[in-house]
Amino acid sequence: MLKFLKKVGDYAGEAVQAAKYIGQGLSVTFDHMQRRPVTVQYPYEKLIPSERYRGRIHFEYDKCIACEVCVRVCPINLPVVDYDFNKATKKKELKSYSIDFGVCIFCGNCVEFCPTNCLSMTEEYELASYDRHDLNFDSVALGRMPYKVTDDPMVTPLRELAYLPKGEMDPHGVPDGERRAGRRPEEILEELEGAQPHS
Amino acid sequence: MQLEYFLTIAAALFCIGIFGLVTSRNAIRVLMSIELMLNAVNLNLMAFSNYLDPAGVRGQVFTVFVITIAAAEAAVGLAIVLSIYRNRDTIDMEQFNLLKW
Amino acid sequence: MTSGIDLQGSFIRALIDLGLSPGVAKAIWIPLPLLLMLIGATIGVLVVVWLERKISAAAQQRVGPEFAGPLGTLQPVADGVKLLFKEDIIPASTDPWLFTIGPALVVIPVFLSYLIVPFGQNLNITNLGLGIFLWIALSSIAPIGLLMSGYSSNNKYSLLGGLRAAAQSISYEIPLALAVLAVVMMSNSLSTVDIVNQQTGYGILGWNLWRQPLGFLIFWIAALAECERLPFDLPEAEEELVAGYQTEYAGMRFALFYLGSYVNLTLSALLVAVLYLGGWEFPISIDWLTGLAGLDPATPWLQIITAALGILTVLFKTYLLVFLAVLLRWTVPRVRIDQLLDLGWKFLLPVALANLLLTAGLKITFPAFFGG
Amino acid sequence: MNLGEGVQLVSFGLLTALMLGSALGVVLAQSVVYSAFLLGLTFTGMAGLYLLLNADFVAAAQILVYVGAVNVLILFGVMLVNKQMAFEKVPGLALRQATTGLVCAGLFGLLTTVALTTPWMLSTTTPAGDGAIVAIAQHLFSDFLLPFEVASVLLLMALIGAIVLARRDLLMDNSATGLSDDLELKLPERPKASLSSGGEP
Repeated sequence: MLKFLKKVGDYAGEAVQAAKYIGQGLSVTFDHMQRRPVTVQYPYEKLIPSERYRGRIHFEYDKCIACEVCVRVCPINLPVVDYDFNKATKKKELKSYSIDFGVCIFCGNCVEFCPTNCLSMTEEYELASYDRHDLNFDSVALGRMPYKVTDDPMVTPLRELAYLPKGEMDPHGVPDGERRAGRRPEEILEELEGAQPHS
Repeated sequence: MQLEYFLTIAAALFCIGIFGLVTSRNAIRVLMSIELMLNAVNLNLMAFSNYLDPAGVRGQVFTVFVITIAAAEAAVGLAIVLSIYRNRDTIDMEQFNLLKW
Repeated sequence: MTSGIDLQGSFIRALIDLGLSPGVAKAIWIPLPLLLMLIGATIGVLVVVWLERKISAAAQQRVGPEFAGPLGTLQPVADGVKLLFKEDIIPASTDPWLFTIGPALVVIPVFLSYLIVPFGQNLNITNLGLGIFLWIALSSIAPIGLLMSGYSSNNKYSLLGGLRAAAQSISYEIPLALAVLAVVMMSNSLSTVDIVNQQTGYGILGWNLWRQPLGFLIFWIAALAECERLPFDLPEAEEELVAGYQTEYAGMRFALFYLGSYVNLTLSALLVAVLYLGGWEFPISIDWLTGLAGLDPATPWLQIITAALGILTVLFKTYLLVFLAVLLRWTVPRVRIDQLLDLGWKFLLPVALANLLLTAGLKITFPAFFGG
Repeated sequence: MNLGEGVQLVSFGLLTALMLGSALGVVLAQSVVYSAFLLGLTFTGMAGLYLLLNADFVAAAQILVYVGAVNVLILFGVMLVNKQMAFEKVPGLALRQATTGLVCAGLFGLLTTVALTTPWMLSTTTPAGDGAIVAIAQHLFSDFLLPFEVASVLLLMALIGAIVLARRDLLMDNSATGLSDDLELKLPERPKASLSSGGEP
């Protein structure tokens, strides 16, 4: 009997505990309601990608020496490099170059390893198309200059949280020239150089 | 609107129930037929309650009892049908001859 | 206790004064409250849908609907219009009759249940003696419609969803009815008006919430489960069952399910307000206030103010409860089906029975506080 | 005849047609699922007839218990044993059905004659109406107390019996040690797969 009563008591205790936890959860949810919404009204407003953003890859045809390093460092050997070997000059001549962005994982290895810097990351991320074969960019498509969010007259560019001025939480209505919080990369670089002038 | 109308309807429902009870080969339909018969009886009780004993409502009390029993009957009946189905893999009334020699 | 404003009486009297016979006057009156309630319920649903989307958005640090109308208030209307104009699809190997009747069977009982919701002493469609029992009876029809649409969709997810919905509905009907029974026992009447009247007179202190805290919790949990709201939305759990019994539905038929679920939520919140939160009773007793001000409660303008305040109070309580339901939705994770049935049969049912026994005991011991 | 009586008569006719039609459907429909849904319609029509007989409490109870519980239970049963199969042919089935039909028709005739010829002692007191709930409760706790208690015991028995019957067989091996203090009703159930394979352990 006593054992049974203890069981009932334990069960009731657990029920109360559960109710307490649900109450705590409710208070957390309720607390979220007074936070600032993080919504970006996408087609009308766009976030400015950061400097290191790894978007669509830009390719400069004339710089390429068809060394195929990009293919070797690519995790899936994605870039397609087509060249002829010119016997006279003993150099490879690039015929075509393409990357399929439906398969690319945007790891940036090819950009990192390219000996002539003919590959670079852009801040372009809107690659949607009606046909997945359109995602296979040839050297012409890869060579197009990326569009910039800040240049589009239809779009209100918004700064990301890390790029807002000090104390500012809402990207709306922040003037363009306003300085971001913290030091800029070039300032850090300058400081470093100033600290070690001999190296 | 007379007592006889309701009694006739109840009789018709009862006869439909009996017909279904005897002719159905699906065990679940037999259960449904039993429910129909119980409902016919209920209708009789309610009609008598309204026309012969409107103040005492004894017929209604009895109907409440019948509804209670019908719920119990349906639960047990379905449990039996389910266990027969598990054992014999059919719900054909003609195949339920376990107790026949 | 004021009888409050009597719309029906004054309307019929006005028509009789116009030279109509009493029978005709009554016949003209009958459809009016029904129509009003239908419109009211639909508008209530629009408001609830908007609130749900806005509160959900706020809880997730989003904005929510914003462009359709001021603050997105027209968004539910836009949704409804979209569903109305969508193509009416009946998938090939379904059973077209059952497929069509199913959603209607889910919605109609819910709307019928509005018959018994009181907004004031005389501000309801009918003051049935059957009252709250009618709601319990009507709400038990819905699982048939769910089973019907689940079966007729000819889709395993639909069938599983329908069976789950029926099992859940039946399991939680019992604690729900037991919780209601405890309230009914205290007020000696099934009529919703009597239940509210029994709570009036002492402002917030007289509400059933203080006398039936356990019953309130049981009722609210069971009502959420009956509405298939989120901690208990297993019949349409999208991670496991695609959309349960709604999987094959589109357009108008889907809109019926959608409407039904939100009307049901509003109705449950209304009934919680009526059963446990004093219905149209203001937190401070109006009778006491008017007595303090030395006003006659029969003054016409005072009666109108009281009636309007009553309606507003009911609505405020209802939407507060809806708010709580939405908040719960984003707080509590979905339970598993066995946990759901465990909660219903092994926790709520014994607790509801104990609550009923306790109420009966208290009623005999303290008849003054627990309705002699 | 005034307005109210006309409405009553029309709704009586409609409800009767609905109820008898769906009852016939229950018995004659080809698919069991249809008959199960039609059964719900029959129950609803019956509740409507109860309303016409001034018994709104019993009508609501009818909806709650029959439509909400019994019919859903039957539907569950139909869907749990949902096996598409044609029954084996049995000789003389048509003859049996015809005989049953005749007997039923005869029984209907008999019952109708009795109902129509018996001089009923109609009471003229006004029906209890809304007071019926109170009257029923008073009956239940005074002169019908014993049946009430017996019915509750029966319901409990039916509840336990239905669970025991419908449950899969229990594996009793580990309970053979005898009744200990901690014995809970947590005996492991035999998994369903071993049942369908037909092997007896």
